[in-house]
Amino acid sequence: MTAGNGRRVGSPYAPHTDADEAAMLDAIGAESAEALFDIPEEVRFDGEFGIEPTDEQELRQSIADLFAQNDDLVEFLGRGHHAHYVPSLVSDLSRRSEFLTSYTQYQPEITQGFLQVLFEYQSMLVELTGLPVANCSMYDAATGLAEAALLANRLRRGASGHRVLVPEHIHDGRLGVLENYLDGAEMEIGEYPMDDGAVDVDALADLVDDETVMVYAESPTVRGVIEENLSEIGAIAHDNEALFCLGSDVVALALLEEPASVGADVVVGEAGALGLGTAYGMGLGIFATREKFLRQVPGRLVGVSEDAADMRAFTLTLQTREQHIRKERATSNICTNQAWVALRTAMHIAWLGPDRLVNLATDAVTDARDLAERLDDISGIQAPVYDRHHFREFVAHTDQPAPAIVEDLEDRGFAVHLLDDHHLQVCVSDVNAHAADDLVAAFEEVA
Amino acid sequence: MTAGNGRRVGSPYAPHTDADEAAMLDAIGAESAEALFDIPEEVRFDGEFGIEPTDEQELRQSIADLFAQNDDLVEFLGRGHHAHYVPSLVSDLSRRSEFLTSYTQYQPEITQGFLQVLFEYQSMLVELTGLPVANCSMYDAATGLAEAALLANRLRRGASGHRVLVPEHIHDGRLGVLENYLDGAEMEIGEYPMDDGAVDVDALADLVDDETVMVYAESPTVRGVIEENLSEIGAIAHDNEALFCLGSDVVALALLEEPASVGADVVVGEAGALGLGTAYGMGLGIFATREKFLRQVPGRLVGVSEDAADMRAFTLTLQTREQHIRKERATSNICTNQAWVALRTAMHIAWLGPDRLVNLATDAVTDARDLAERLDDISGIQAPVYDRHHFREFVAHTDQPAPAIVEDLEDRGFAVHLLDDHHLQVCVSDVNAHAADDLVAAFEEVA
Amino acid sequence: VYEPLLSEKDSTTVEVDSEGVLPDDLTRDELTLPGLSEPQLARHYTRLSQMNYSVETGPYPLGSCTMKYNPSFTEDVAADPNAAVHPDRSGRSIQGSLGLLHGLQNYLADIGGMDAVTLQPPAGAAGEFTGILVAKAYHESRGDDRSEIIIPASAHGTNFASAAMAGYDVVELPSDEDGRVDMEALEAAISEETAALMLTNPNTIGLFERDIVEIAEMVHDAGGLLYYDGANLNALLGRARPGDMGFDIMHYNVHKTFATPHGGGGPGAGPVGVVDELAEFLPSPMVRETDAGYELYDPESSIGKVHGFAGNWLVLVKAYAYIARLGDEGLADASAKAVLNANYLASQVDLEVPYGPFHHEFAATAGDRDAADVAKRMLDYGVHPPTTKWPEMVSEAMLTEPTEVEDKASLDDLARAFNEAYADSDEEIESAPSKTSARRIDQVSAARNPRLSWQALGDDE
Amino acid sequence: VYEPLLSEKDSTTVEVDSEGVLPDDLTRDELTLPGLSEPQLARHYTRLSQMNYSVETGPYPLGSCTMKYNPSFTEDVAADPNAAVHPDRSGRSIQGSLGLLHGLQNYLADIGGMDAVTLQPPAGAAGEFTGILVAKAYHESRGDDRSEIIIPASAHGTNFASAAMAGYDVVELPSDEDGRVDMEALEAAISEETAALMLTNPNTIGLFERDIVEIAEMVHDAGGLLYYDGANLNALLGRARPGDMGFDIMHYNVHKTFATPHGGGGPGAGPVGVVDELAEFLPSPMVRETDAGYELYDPESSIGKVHGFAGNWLVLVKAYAYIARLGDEGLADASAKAVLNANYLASQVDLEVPYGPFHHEFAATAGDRDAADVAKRMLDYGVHPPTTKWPEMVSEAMLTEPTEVEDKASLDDLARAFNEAYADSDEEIESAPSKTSARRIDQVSAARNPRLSWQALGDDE
Repeated sequence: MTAGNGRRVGSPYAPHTDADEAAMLDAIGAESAEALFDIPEEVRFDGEFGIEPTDEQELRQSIADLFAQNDDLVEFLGRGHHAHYVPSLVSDLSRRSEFLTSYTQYQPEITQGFLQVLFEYQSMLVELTGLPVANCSMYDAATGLAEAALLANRLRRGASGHRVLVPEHIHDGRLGVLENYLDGAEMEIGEYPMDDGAVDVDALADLVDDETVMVYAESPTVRGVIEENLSEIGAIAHDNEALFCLGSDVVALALLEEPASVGADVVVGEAGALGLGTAYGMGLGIFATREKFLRQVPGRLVGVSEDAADMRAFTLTLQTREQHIRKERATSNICTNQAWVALRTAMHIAWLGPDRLVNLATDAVTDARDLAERLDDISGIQAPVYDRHHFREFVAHTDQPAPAIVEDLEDRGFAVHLLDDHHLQVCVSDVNAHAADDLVAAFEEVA
Repeated sequence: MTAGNGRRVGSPYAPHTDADEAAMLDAIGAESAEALFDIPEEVRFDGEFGIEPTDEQELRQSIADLFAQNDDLVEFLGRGHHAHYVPSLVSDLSRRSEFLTSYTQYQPEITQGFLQVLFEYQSMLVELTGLPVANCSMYDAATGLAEAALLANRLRRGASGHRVLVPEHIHDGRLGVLENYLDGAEMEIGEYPMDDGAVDVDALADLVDDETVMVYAESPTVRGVIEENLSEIGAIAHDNEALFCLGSDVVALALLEEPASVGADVVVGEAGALGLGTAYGMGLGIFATREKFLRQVPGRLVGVSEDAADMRAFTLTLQTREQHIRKERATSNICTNQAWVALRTAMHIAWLGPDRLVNLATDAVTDARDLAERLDDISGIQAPVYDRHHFREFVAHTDQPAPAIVEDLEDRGFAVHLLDDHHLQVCVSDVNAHAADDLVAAFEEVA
Repeated sequence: VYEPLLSEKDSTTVEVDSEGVLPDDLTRDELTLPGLSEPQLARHYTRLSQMNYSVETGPYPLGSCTMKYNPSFTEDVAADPNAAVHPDRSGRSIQGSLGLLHGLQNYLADIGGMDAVTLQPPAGAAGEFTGILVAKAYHESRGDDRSEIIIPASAHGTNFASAAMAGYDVVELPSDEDGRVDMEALEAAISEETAALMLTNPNTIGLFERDIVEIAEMVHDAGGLLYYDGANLNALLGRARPGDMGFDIMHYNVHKTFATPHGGGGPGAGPVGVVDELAEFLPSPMVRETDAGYELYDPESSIGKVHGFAGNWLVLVKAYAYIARLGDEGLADASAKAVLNANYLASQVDLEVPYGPFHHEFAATAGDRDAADVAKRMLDYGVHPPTTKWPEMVSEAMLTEPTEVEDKASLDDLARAFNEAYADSDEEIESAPSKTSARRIDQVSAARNPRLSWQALGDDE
Repeated sequence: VYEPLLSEKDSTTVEVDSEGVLPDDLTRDELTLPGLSEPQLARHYTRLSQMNYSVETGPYPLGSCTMKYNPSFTEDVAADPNAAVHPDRSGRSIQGSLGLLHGLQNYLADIGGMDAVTLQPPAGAAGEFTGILVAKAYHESRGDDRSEIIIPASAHGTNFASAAMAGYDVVELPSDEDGRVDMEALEAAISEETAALMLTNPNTIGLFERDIVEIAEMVHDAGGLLYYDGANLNALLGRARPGDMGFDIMHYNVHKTFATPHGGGGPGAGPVGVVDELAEFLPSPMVRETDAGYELYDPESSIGKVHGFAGNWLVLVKAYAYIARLGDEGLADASAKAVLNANYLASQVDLEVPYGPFHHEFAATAGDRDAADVAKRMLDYGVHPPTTKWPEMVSEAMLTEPTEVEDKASLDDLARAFNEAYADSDEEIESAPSKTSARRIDQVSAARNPRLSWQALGDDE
């Protein structure tokens, strides 16, 4: 129905003609749609929200104007939210409405397409982690980590305690989520120290005891350090019958030691670095684990089956873990997840293929090394602070106060992380490498 | 195949693995793909084009940088190339690869989707023109006009001459194309005068004679004037057994007199004003005509038929008019056309629906009137120059030299048409109306 | 219709040569993945997409899932490159993004009748969990240690799981014979251990909880809080607000109410609104407007984080755009048409609908037929079936929610599919579907012998 | 699979009320069009799209049509809002756009071995017409009035039509027993009336015209010009150039060679390249580089306009992007793989291929089968068939061009479809297709009783 000026009155997405509406009311035997509402007078809302309807053209313009108020900075930012160039193919095909506007695959016979994509995503994660079970997404790395801790706690009910050990260097958001998830399970979090940016293995060994249900370590760390002692860390955890949970990301996994080979029981981390792009922290949580923990896995799993014609077919499986069947005894409350992001990530991995993916990961090491060296050449800056191998990012020490430097850089069009009074962190990858020269020049001015 | 750095060597869109290539060569019995070329040495090219392969990311950036060199002007430009807001739905759905990457529908059994869209497009044009036959596209208005003249000439072989009469006010591009198309048919072009921006009907009546095969008039004209005497013009043409060809556009047709009712034998013009957006002159040529000229129509036609199961089905039809069957005796040489633009235009018309389409056309009259009035209020500007009704655009007289005013406006971020020393032309529609206040203010500064 | 796996099209192993990059013992030896070119991938995913039902191919009347049309323009809005910023950007440098988040906080607060809204929870269940953590923090701040959450038996499974994850015992509440909260049972369930009652309204079968004011008083009198599950908010827009009914906390399912696409399982977003008294406990950070512009801040007694960063940004943008597009009258009309559609469809369906009056969804019963089989048979009629066998208060339930986006012709098609499937023989429905590209899929064998990756498939599969 | 017409879903008549806008006699009375909402349209077009074969759903081996994969990124490039400018913008204000056009002029000149290129013709046939007009202008400028264009019988129909539209008589040239230009017949055809000879090379069945240098000399000696139809340029990239073979004029089919999407019939673009001597006759305007930047200019003796403005801009942008993406080595590889694919496919097909050696395409003969019927049967095997019954020099021709984008598996599928269809019974092929959503469509009835709009359909249709 349209108003005199041609604007559709009411929802532009409700297709009813006046004639259809009348016929429908007639069939129901109701006076009006309004009369169908059974809401007691006392809780009726008579006010207004005061939101003006806006037509599509005007609204697109006004939101574009709003976003144009964001400063156009070249971001050298990482710390858990990374982006690489997303090919057009991914944006284009992932927007196809059959993918984008479908629901969870509760009727597998008519959703084989999405199920197959998720199955392929799981398989890619299996290859990258070396672990045989990968779910088809968590919200992000933080919630994946938290779920790993809950899984560890469920498995180790015999243990005398409920402690999870995390590294001194951990992203605030990850730690914060972990705290909230662990609260209900009456678990506690212990922190183990780092030595020159990597795990202090001896200190960790001292801290792990039979109250520990899980040891968490990252490679690369939130500060970009590639951990060199993963096998030792895994052994320490296992010696104490704790699980070893490794945090990483989908690009790093293509280059660094295979998690299965260093004893990881669960791998968590971000996969949104491929396929998603910079999205204000939105992510895609990896969750991969060993076969023996299969029935404790949170989230959705796609498996293979056969249809009535004996053709291979895909379906959501092991749903008895989930809350719509098991309610409060479910492995997790996760229901809606990040399926569409997983689809995009799988497309991006497929687009890269194994060689370009490995090269992307290799560049993440060499580009970071090169940029650190160039900053280190600047008087007043020492980089990297840690004498370690780095992946994508590194910490730099500044002789001048870092807050002022970060602000000056912002005025010159660059964003880097401020860590503390004399430390900042810089992340480089294919999406900002073209501006590395300019960043170095800006550092020279402000350092 | 990929190079050491992970870049695919050769075409990124040729999928051959080394193993497949070897197996294929083996099956053929050839040493190499190179050996399959049967090119005499004397015409072998040994040089280079010197075009560096560029990866997708870098190339997108470099072309974006190139386009960013275009000045960001608000365009008040029309004169045959118009744009209205194109809804997301159109851009999104028209990009679906099934539409975008399909070929002409030579196998209708597997291309019913596109055929139906084109059939619907034809039907919309039938409604808008009142004429029973509309083809599914010409390149643009200019080539449509030229084909109309050729059609008129073929039909009137008995006439004593081959003259086409066109208005004094006609777009250079349209006239130029007409000249080139008519050259081979040994036709000539006569010009009839305008009176205050509209057809000088008496002068036209004097000029039409039995050498005239077609009279062409426009409403709106290239200067935005709504022609008031279309029926008289049609009658003059018909009294002399000439065809009456009317030029218009897809939005104006929704509001102005129905071409069939004023005696138009052929309607040409631009339909790209809906669905396409501003595209540096790219267009979609309308071609609609009477049933009796059907077998003389240039371009493709989609018709209804039945399939072997007696279901309604669509197919290209009357192909014996076309050059792949009739060669030099075809009605036209047009083969590839603007099908995908027609699809977008049909989507846009459907999205608007009849009421919003009529409103868009109504706004084109009132917005132009309002803007002309506001400019007229400025000392040194008289607008509109013609005491006529206008559609979207109008001519303004400037006391100061118009070239300087146009350049000054450009410096202030606005583009208008320069006509001559003291005339310019301004076009307003939904895509620039938001900036009308600013334009008026700029005019006040420069007039 | 069958599309090979990527791994069946190509499997390429690259050796990881890290010389000059990293010590060999820090890198993996090799990586095996499909190595295909873009044309091959374009076909793969295009074909797979065509093997997937979606709300742009047909009606999707999944009760309680609210699958409505997702406007195309919101995708363009969310893809604005100016909006692609990192979460660690300084607030001063992303005033546009913060402005949108602030606007959405306000929209949602107004729509729900709440005083403050966090946008951080990345899905509805995460919103529930967040809301329960807020309730817990509230009680703890008062030194009030409570152990129970009361939840109707017909509630979404996530309600139970979220409460349990927050460390609460769940008290399950039966419904009365009218299909609504059993007031006596509620009275019996409420105690000083009651941290909160979680309700959805209209409830899972579309009935408005007419006693909601009394319910709120009972819970509040016992010191508990009232939690609103936003799953069914699409029924009430502009006509009633949870805050006005006495709810203290609520989550919004933006895909259900504000048309953000479901994406085959997500991403979603589960913003949480609370009354003033609870605002200090919301997750960090929130956005507020100051004289100097928008800024991020940490609520005074914040529970901290429920997502590593700021939640599902792209989804929030789309929700904002949808709300701004519709405005007051559009939102109200969406609810009206959603309710009209559900009632009209129910009137055309031969199956009995035991409870009413319902709003945006209804639970028909398949009676002595198996609801899941009838649903499978509906696939043969070209439509997506409703949610089946849930909630349990209706035997062989077919929980149906057409939403406002279906026209009469589409509803008539749906009704025909319902009625024909319902009338088909046992043999027909048990062997259904037969007209889909995949036939009935064996769920049992999938679970008994889990094969969850292409690595797990034998060569003969 | 069947989708109603928009007009069958809704037909809304609005009265045109122009009061206060225009006098009543200047406006129409009413307008009748479908009045549907966005969800209804989204489903309509999504469903229709799924009823359409495309190069992203399967191989499209239409000989001489060169349906190759269209890279997705070129769509994004063409959609750049900064590039959406009006053709009447001042040159100084659109330096970016002019820079791209200039770059494309140069790319094409280099690739074709030409000296100057116009981008204005909006399609291949428009390019032919433009090229012939240039030839005509050249001859006329010398006071040389010529009346004939020589064209091989196997040429595209548009060659004939374009020559005729330019006012020339067509002299049709038979091929020799090797499938190439019959040199004796050519000798006989050439005269002082010869304005031009139009050739494609490799020719329509993929054979290189080995005598091209001699042919060029013959034509030039008679004062004629040599025109190259760019339809088959995808076979030669980086290995031979029309300009080096003696061609004076050529058009480029950008969708065939440079992967701009065909769009179900268009838009295309048909740039025309010429040797130095003819550059002054090209259409107006052209782009050149000066010290002050890029500028538009009119060639000295320009033929004027062949398009109202500057041709199909969006298509030109995509062609530019494709060429820049591939570069020298990519372009050369595309040709190599196109030729490899054609030769491999031919080796796997049971049908006889009477001529060779061919390059990027080959004409198999269906022998005593009806090629069009065999093609219809191929639809049942899920692939798009080749071009049939053309050129006539091969009886029951199946002109096949897989292009470089098919992999071996896809070519094997295609060969299987060829061979099985070819082996099927007469009855099977005559009633084919039977597995497609529409069965064999009656072309004769469509033409005998033209129904070209929904207005022309009776109520029973």
